[in-house]
Amino acid sequence: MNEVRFGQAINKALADAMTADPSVIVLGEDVARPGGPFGVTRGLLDRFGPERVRDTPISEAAIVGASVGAAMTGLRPVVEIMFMDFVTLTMDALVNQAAKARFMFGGQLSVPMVVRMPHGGGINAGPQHSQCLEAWLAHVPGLKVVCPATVADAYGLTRAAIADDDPVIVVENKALYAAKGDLPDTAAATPIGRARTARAGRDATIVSYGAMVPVALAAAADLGRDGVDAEVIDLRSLQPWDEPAVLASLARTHRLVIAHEAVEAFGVGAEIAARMSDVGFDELDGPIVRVGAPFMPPPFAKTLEDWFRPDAAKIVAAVKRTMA
Amino acid sequence: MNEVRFGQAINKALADAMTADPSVIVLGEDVARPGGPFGVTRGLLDRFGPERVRDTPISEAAIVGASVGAAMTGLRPVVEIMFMDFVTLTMDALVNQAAKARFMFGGQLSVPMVVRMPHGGGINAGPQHSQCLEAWLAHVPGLKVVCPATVADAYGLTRAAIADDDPVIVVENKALYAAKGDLPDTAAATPIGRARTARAGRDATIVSYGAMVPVALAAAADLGRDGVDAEVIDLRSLQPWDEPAVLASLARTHRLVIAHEAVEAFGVGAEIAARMSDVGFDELDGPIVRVGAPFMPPPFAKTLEDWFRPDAAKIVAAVKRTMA
Amino acid sequence: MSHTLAPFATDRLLELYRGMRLVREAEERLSALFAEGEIPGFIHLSIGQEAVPVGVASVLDEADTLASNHRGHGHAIAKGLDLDRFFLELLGKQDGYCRGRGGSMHVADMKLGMLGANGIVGAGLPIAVGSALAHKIRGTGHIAVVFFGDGALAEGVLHESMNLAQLWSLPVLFVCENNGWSEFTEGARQLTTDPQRMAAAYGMKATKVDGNDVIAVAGAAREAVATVRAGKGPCLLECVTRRVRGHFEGDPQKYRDAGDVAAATRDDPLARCESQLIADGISQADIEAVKTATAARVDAAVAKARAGPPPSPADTLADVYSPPREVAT
Amino acid sequence: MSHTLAPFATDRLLELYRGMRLVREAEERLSALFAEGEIPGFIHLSIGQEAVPVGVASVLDEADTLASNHRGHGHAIAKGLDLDRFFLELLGKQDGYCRGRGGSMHVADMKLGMLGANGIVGAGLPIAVGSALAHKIRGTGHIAVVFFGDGALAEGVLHESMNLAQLWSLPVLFVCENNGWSEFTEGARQLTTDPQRMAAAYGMKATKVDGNDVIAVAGAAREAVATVRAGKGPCLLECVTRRVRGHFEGDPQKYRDAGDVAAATRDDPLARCESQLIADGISQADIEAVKTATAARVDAAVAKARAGPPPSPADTLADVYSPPREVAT
Ligand SMILES: Cc1ncc(C[n+]2csc(CCOP(=O)(O)OP(=O)(O)O)c2C)c(N)n1
Ligand SMILES: Cc1ncc(C[n+]2csc(CCOP(=O)(O)OP(=O)(O)O)c2C)c(N)n1
Ligand SMILES: [Mg+2]
Ligand SMILES: [Mg+2]
Repeated sequence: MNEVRFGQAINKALADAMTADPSVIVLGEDVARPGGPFGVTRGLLDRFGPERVRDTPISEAAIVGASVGAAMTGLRPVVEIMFMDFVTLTMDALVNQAAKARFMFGGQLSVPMVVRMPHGGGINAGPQHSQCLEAWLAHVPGLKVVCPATVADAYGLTRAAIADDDPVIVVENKALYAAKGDLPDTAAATPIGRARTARAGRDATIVSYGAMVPVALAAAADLGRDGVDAEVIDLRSLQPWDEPAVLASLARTHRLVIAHEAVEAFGVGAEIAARMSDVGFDELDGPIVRVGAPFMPPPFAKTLEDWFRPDAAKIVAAVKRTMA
Repeated sequence: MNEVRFGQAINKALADAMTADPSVIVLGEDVARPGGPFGVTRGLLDRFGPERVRDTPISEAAIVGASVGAAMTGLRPVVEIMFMDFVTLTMDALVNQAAKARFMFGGQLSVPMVVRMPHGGGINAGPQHSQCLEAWLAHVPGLKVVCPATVADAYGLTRAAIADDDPVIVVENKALYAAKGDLPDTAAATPIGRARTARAGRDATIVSYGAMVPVALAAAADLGRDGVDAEVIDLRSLQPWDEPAVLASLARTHRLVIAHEAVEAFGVGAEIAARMSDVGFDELDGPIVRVGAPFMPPPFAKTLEDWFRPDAAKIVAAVKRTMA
Repeated sequence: MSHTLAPFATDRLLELYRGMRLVREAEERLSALFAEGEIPGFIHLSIGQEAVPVGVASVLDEADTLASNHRGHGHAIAKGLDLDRFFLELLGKQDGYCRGRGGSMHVADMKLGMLGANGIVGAGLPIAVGSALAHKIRGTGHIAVVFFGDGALAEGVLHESMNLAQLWSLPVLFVCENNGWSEFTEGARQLTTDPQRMAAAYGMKATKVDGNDVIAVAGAAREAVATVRAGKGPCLLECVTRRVRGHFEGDPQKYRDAGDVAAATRDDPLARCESQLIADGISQADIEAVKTATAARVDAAVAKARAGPPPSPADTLADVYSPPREVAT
Repeated sequence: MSHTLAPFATDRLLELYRGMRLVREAEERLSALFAEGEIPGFIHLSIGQEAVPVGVASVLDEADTLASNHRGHGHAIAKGLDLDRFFLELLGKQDGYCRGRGGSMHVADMKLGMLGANGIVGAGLPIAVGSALAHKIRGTGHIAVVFFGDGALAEGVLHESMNLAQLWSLPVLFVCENNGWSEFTEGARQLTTDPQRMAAAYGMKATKVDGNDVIAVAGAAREAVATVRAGKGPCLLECVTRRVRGHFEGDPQKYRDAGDVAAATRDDPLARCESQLIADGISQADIEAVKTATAARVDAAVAKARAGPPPSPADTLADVYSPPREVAT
């Protein structure tokens, strides 16, 4: 057991996957010699050489498009998109090519590729460097989407994503890169599609993912002081997401709050709420309340960004509202 | 009052807007001399000349990006993206530029531009020419999204979109282009953000938009024969959508079904269900049931596409389920 | 059109003729089937352009990979795809290449390195570049080829792909089928550049040939493929050709001069090839025999396709994702 | 570097020097403020590259429009933006250009045709092209300019934008600030082309100048702007310059030779301008006076920015969309 940072855990996952499987390659802007803008790919070039660890030009569409072709031809590319905001430039390759190839070609092949991309705020990076756009990708049949909240899952979901035969988007919250946590020496892959109970509780369920999980846990601690025992579910995977786990929790608590950093409207939380208002309807004893960013671009200034990003107080208020 | 086709109504809206305002221009692939792949822009070149009606190269990113710059410099561009599937190539210009400019520049300016794009199936155009991706755009603060279901709204929403000072996406269901309907000689703009009651009813609310509205009406007719009086709400605008109208209907019927052609998971219906499971919770007497496409790319063959696209029978079943 | 060729062996030329005849026959049948409403969706025919895919594919290995575009029937057939499964797919049948899920714009055969026709203009370019990267890293000795139209020259991803291929010296051959049209608009009203000047911008080796002369195409392709396969970096091959039919079947082509269609029809690569064969001593009877045999082959495929069962929705959802696998760490 | 210039009027040169001094002083202050934690987010400085924006802007009209990129302080200040509101924005204050919502990467002033810095590499290119289209259609007589780095040359939208501008003969000037780096990687490891060869591919007029020679930049820009303004189509102006600082402030530049930084620092456009001014008979005292006045101006802006109130969330949501208007049909 070692204490490592979230970013280091991803680094180790990349290195372990590259060691285990020579078909894994890493590419992206400044990922090789400079070791990545957030340092996540540091040292890989030295260990695995320039054929397998590649700095690319600023050509997001071609990098992701090339990864599709490489995956069709026997490699398992792991691409880094420097900020999730730039996924806008890669949507054709992701959505019309990678996601559809298996289905559209009659099941002839798989497209095993991973696209890593940091989302989220907290560093005052402004409107074009802070967005959480995972709901788009979760809406696309053929893509899988994961979003780790812990060091163990940063490792485990990255390994699982690389081992997966389909295109997987790994969304990394940049505010978590420096977070520390324990990583077992024999760290394992985290199965895609299975949620984790981050805190057990009886009175209300808070569903969350990524950097909002620690916030939800803080909210649960606050609620505990008020005598409310909240359960916190860390989704870990957004597509597919663990509907049985959420439903089971709701069946115990009968109250549901969903919290994420993304803009609330049309976000990932909408789907979870929608499903629970259908298959979980009979379990609901109160409204389903979502906590997300207000409907505006991420603002730059600290006062604004702090207000924009959901915090524990908003989650507490949401839980209290559904229990009222 | 004239009977015209849906596509002709859009054509008239474009022509009327161009006549009323010299700053309106039309651009896109094959929109000028050929009159558009679906004929929607036919005749505009002759009437308004090559400066204002422009065929472009196959450069979707630059066309939409240029429209942002043109809108910032005094024009009101109306771009056509030939199939909504190609919006993948324009996401940066739409999301990081057009949508954010007003907010991000402190309210200094508006970006009055319209991007028209056909979505939907029914013509066996296959996985890359049939998608309904409007949920992506509705998730983006700064964009407006409308989707007409009738000839009157094809005209009215197009006029409203062009008159609007912000970027508006007009999603046109290609299966509707040939549909006929009445267009008053003094056709008016349809206010963005306001739904329409397509059929009044007391027992259940069916919320829908675009080409699913006639399908929902057919389902309501079927239900009527079984003694169920369904109300059909045509959203018309998806961002902003008319929450008060949906809530008011739900408060009368206490049962809610949402139907759209897009893939159900993470679709537009998720947001409506999520809001109603919150603000409308006390009104709900049954689960909120969504009807959408299964989680797969649009398939090509007729048997598959027919199965893939939601139909009246599925809506009927959904209403019956929530009333059970 | 700088390419000059050594005389071509007659038996090889006959082989090329057979290849072109098969594409032509298949597409003429598709045209008829489409007119009769037997093909759903829309189809883009490459009639008059057969020399390009057939000439290029004649110098490829089976394991070389190929990315195609919306006008991809010729690419698929020339790469050796099974005609039965091809027709089954175009008619939207269960036993088609894509189980009826893709149709004309998505025919693919991974076993033959055919990475798919593509409905998105330009999308095949980075796919081929990535495929070439895999060939290079894996040391397969194979190369990747991409066919794209002149209209695709305007897409940004073309620029990104050519730069990347050249930067990494990847074994990829860019084949531009320059037919002068993109949909309903002439290239000249869309482009201020051309394949040669784009290639020059990256210092990429490039050739331009008469794309209706199958000998010229095959010869230039042979040279280019040899360069690419030898690890000397990517090449671009521009084939100047003509679109005989409309953009898609059913296109009334009101935007086009009758003269342009007539000229395109006159400059027929098959007719030119036939003349050469006759000059080389092949008899008219031999040529007719090829035609008859080809028609019979296509007849059989069409019959099979017509008789094939439609796809059932049952297995579709299972193919959105791969079957689950045990994840080893 | 083919540009040769007629001797430059000394008073104009002094004007250019003042402009460069203002950018330099502002950015050095930003660097200090950033180090002290007074600036949120990250900032990219253009220290050592000031001759480009100042030289180009010196031949623009106020109503000419300008699209910028992530390294845009010089573009904004040279275009004449108000220094107070500029600093207020960078410190994230309510009275900043963007009300504190944008910061360094989004400074804009629509009144001065400054269409915004931009956090997306390459995104300014089509915006400028569209702005030029508006100038042309509306007959404003103005032109659009876009500044972009060498790294942006690899983006697909560059290709699309240059083709479109040339195709439609739009009044747009493409200014490439070729500083040899894009983030932490040298241009040579990203690109197989260069601005001149790209321009050649479209038949676009292009010039290359020493971007650290403000006289050369201003002269070449004057010619290019005249061409563009005369309706003779777009031009490209490549300015070869050097990035003195890291990619962003706080960048330890481990990837970079100390020699490269030293060379960049030595080749200082302000120092070169000073020498020329001295040679032209301007006294050292006059130069010092410029420095002192500029420092005072920046001091005042910084003081104002520090004292400015932080933005309040209250009005943010109201600015996501324009205020509602009556829609006339
Ligand atoms: C990204 C994208 N934009 C537009 C289209 C619509 N479209 C299909 S084919 C075509 C023209 C292509 O021209 P070219 O590349 O020259 O190929 P050709 O049809 O001449 O063989 C267009 C615009 C598309 N399929 N994809
Ligand atoms: C689309 C996109 N990709 C990547 C980035 C990250 N990024 C910011 S600046 C930069 C390098 C730009 O280099 P260049 O254009 O030469 O400008 P310079 O920084 O040298 O002035 C990169 C890769 C970005 N902001 N946008
Ligand atoms: Mg063409
Ligand atoms: Mg640079």
